[in-house]
Amino acid sequence: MRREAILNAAIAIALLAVPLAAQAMGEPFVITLATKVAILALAGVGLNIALGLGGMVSLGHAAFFGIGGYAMAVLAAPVQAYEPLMTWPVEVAGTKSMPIIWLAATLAGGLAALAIGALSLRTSGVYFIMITLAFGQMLYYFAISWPAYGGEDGLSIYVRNGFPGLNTLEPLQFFALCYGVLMVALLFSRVLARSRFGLALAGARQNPLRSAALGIRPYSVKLTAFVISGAITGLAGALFADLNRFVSPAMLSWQTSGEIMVFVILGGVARLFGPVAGAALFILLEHWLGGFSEYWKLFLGLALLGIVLFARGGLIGTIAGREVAHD
Amino acid sequence: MNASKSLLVAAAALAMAGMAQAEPVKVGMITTLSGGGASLGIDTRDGFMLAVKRAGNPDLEVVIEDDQQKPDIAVQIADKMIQSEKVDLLTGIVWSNLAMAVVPAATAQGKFYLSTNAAPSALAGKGCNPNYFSVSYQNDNLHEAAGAYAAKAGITKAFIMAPNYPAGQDSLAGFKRFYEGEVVGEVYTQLGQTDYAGEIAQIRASGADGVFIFLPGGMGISFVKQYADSGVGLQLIGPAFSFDQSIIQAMGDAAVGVLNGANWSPDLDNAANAAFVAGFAEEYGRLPSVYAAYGYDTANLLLSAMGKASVTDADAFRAALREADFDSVRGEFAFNASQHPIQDLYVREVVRDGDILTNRIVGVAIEDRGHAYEDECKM
Amino acid sequence: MTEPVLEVRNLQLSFGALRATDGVSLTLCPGEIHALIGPNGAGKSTLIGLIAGTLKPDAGQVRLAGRDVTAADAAVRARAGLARSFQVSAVAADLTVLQNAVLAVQGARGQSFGFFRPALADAALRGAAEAHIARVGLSDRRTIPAGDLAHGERRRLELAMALALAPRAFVLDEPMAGMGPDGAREMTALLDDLRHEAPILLVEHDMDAVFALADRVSVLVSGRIIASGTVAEIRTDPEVRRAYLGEEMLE
Amino acid sequence: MSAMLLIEQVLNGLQYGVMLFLMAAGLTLVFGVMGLINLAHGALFMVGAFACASVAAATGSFWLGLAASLAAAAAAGAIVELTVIRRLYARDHLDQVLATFALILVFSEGTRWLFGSFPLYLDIPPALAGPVTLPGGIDYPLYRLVLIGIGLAIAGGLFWLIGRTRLGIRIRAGEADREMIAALGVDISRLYTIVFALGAALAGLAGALVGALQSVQVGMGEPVLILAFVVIVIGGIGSIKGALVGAILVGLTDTLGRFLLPVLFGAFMPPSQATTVGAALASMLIYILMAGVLVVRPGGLFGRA
Repeated sequence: MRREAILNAAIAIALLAVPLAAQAMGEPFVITLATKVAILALAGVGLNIALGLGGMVSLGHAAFFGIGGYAMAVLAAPVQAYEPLMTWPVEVAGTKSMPIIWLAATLAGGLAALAIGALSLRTSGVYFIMITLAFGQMLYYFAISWPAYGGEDGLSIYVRNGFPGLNTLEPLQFFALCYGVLMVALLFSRVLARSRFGLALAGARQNPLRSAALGIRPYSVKLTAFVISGAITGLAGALFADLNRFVSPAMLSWQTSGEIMVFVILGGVARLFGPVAGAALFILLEHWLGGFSEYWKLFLGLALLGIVLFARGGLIGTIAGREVAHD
Repeated sequence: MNASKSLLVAAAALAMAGMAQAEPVKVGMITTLSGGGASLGIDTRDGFMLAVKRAGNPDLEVVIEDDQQKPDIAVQIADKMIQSEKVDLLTGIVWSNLAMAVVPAATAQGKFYLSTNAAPSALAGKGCNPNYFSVSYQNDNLHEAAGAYAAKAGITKAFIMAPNYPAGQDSLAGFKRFYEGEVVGEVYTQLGQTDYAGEIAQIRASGADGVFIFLPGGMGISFVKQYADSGVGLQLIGPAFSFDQSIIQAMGDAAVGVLNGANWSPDLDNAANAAFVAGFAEEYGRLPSVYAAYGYDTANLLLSAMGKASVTDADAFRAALREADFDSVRGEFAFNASQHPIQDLYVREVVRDGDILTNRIVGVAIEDRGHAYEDECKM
Repeated sequence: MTEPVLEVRNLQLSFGALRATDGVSLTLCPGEIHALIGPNGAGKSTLIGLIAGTLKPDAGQVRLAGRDVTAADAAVRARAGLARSFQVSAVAADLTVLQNAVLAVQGARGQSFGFFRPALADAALRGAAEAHIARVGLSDRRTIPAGDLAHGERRRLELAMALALAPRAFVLDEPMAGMGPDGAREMTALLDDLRHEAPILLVEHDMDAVFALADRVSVLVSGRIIASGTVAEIRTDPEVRRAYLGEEMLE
Repeated sequence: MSAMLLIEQVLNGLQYGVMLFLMAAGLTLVFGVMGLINLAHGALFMVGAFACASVAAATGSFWLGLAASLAAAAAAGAIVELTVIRRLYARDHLDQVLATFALILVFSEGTRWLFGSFPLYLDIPPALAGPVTLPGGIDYPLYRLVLIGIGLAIAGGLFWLIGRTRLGIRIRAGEADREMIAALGVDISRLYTIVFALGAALAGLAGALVGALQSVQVGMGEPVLILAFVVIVIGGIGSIKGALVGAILVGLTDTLGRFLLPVLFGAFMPPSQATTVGAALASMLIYILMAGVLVVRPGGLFGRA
């Protein structure tokens, strides 16, 4: 446990130090990469609540990620077109303010998770995996063929949304914002795991029958966790769309779901900093191998295989040992 | 030297003596080199690099990266090229959705973008920009060529079909813009669809005398094979993307006789084109596609502008680009006010030439065509 | 005779052609231990599932403290005071003994939806949990993950968790299973003590324990109760001897 | 809309469903017997198509290609089982998902390395090319009719294999109780390899058969894989009968939905809008079907849950 805490602190500091160093050396792209790591890690933190704490293997989290992204675009696009968001029943203006967009993305992700989870949690195990995957695909196809908001072309938001008191166009400031959100989410995730709800979720994951016999309905507990998980991933989607100033159905594709899951597993399932370590390693591999060969994904696949087969517990598990944080 | 991120500095030996401005230009090429759409990006790159190699201009440096056909990756590569590599100019994107993700932000940061392929209507009309040039066409052009020629080819009752996404919707609109016959059926398919039995049955039942399709990549291959096997046998017409060099080999004889709207063909009769086709075949051992042709033209346009102005002087460089003073493989070539080409549009037919399939021009569809969105461009 | 705490009326459940539970009725009255015995495959586990609410009957009624709970699910029945233990030890293996007990307490109180305060920092929850752990003699093991406990200890933890429900009735599925003679003796003493807390419906294979503890015994064969009575009555019941000894000789 | 067109569309849906069955059968068999979720099943579909296309191109015979596709996919399946999958049986689904996701990357990029990025050419064998006239005057492609026949024959063969042969008894026993069958002296790891290779061969065969109709390219397996998931979720995981019923249901729903929905919307919308909206909804239809089945039967139509 102590070893893991030290490792977590080291990861948190490294993720902060790299962009600061990059700023000093005039390498703004490294800051962009670090921002990407922070945002993808946030999506992973969301998934980790379902996957690690709740034992729900969701292969459809791209749905929430994409919905968060589209929530951002739906709110911000009318502003750049100088049009109201809607005129009926009341006129509502769009917004370029991040706090409002974040709230909307979180709510949208949570609501989508409520709908998808309510149906999917009627099943379990491998059914659950396939059903979440299928629901994700359903939204993906819908986004492609629905002409509003650009369909397959996606939608560009030419200027990054604003945050009171910050210049978000400045890469380092936007990074700081994302890093802050990630840290808050990590803190929340840790508090949640130790709370009464976290205990009930652990019970529902490890022994649903027993939980029911204790008066705790596993379905309700898991669904609540799934909604929280979807909400956090939705928030990550809004930030990701802001990073790229662009949203498209690609965010909803099942490869995205697979990649978010890869971050979590690479880092270590149910480890607090697992998604951060996993996202960082993934981005590093992508850029390092990508510079190596056109067929870099082949090596990425082999590396992943090796990690699953021989380094169980992911990066953090391998370095910090088997113990899981419970005290 | 690695493949996907190659820094290519052309040999100095052939440096042109008469070059006034020796200001180096750094070009960032973002294109698709992996995944299902890789063949298009590879042709774009190879066409572009062929021109660069032939020019042998030591002041031109090209950085190439793979966008994996993902918009978010494309945006990040663009950020990287602009922020870290400090490129002067971007090019190479194949897909409209990726272009929409990258181009507005890049031009807003004062970088030039030369399109080797994707040219969505949003960038031709309201979203036109002084730093954005489309060297290829405007997206609707090849559909317009097919539409304009369809009646001439005896198609009076057309069944038209495209995937249900923005480019598909634009394509059907483009076809109808110059089509003089009647549209008896209009169907949107799913993007990525592989089985067209249902649509073919509808075609058979529609009473049409010809079929227009826009089904890029693997979708087109699937459709044409199934269509040929169905025995429906009505004349097929489409844009060149669906019947291009890289694709028709996989269709086999099913593609022979299909008409397609284009602005370039390997048999187009001009000296620049003959040299290009022969050079490409010699260099890479295959016939070039339209993507290769656009890549080649884009590089030559850039080289011509480099000979006239320094890239550090954006206005002068832009003016130099607008002159389009290069030998296009498409023959006559000029830019209109929105900086899209004014060019002849043709219709080609797929023919078998010995062992391989290729395209031959059968007629001119529209002469000196610009595009439909010129009035919307306020520049 | 006092009002029964738990009453089962004419329960029926078929899986396809198999009648797993075939018109079972039984009662559990305050202070008693009612043992349910029967050969393997008699339908004991199915009956427990029906009583606990993890299975739904085709017909019949389950009443808890005079209330019809047939339509309620397992969690509702648990909160109404039906404490169940499982044949195979069912605890959350990665959680510590204390965490398991706290989980049981918060489950019984319906307080599982607290998202911020650490569960173990809640003095009321923790106090109750520690009391239950002490009751089954696991106080010195409370920081051990439940998965690392010895078999007998795990069974006792289960009882502590059942106690946390402030039960009106225990339904215990083979609490002696897999225990050595010493463990079984300790468990017998513990159960004898627990009956003052709430009556126990005891499903058990260990006949020494059954005969030592049970006030009443019911015999389940092929989904039906073929006999019900005191230990002495059951020992001499000819039908039981036939059904049971016939099976025993085969084993 | 004529009755003829409707009948033709039903045939199309049937043919599509039967092909999905070949994919779904292997997937559901592997899950039923080994409890393994295999995302790389689509990659084996691709292996079959590429093997068929390259052998057919080299020899000029589609039928040799077909044999090659069976052999190549079965071999690829066996190799993957022996080197990777075998280590995953005792793991949870999460590890299986990640490892087989990694296998997709390896297969896709490996294939691209070997065959390049351009789609391969594979055509219908001349003997089966062109349409035939069915009773009632419908012109229908012979090859598609043959596909329906092959698919149904394989379905029959599988029912026979599972229900009547010694291998089938072992497979069913393996589904029921892993320890028991091992205790009875059956070499369980060999059984697993055989079952996995059989599932792979079915996927490869489907790839080759479908490859003659569509584009043979890298990544062709993933869309089919997701549809196969939908099929077995609807049918009930582990059930061959469920896979057949689910596949045909999905095939019919998809084909008829794409055909009928735009017509339906055309009744109360302008045509161009109706085609867009109808097509958008049609693409979601099978997922709606799946959700509907799950609401009524969470374990699928023939599932055990």
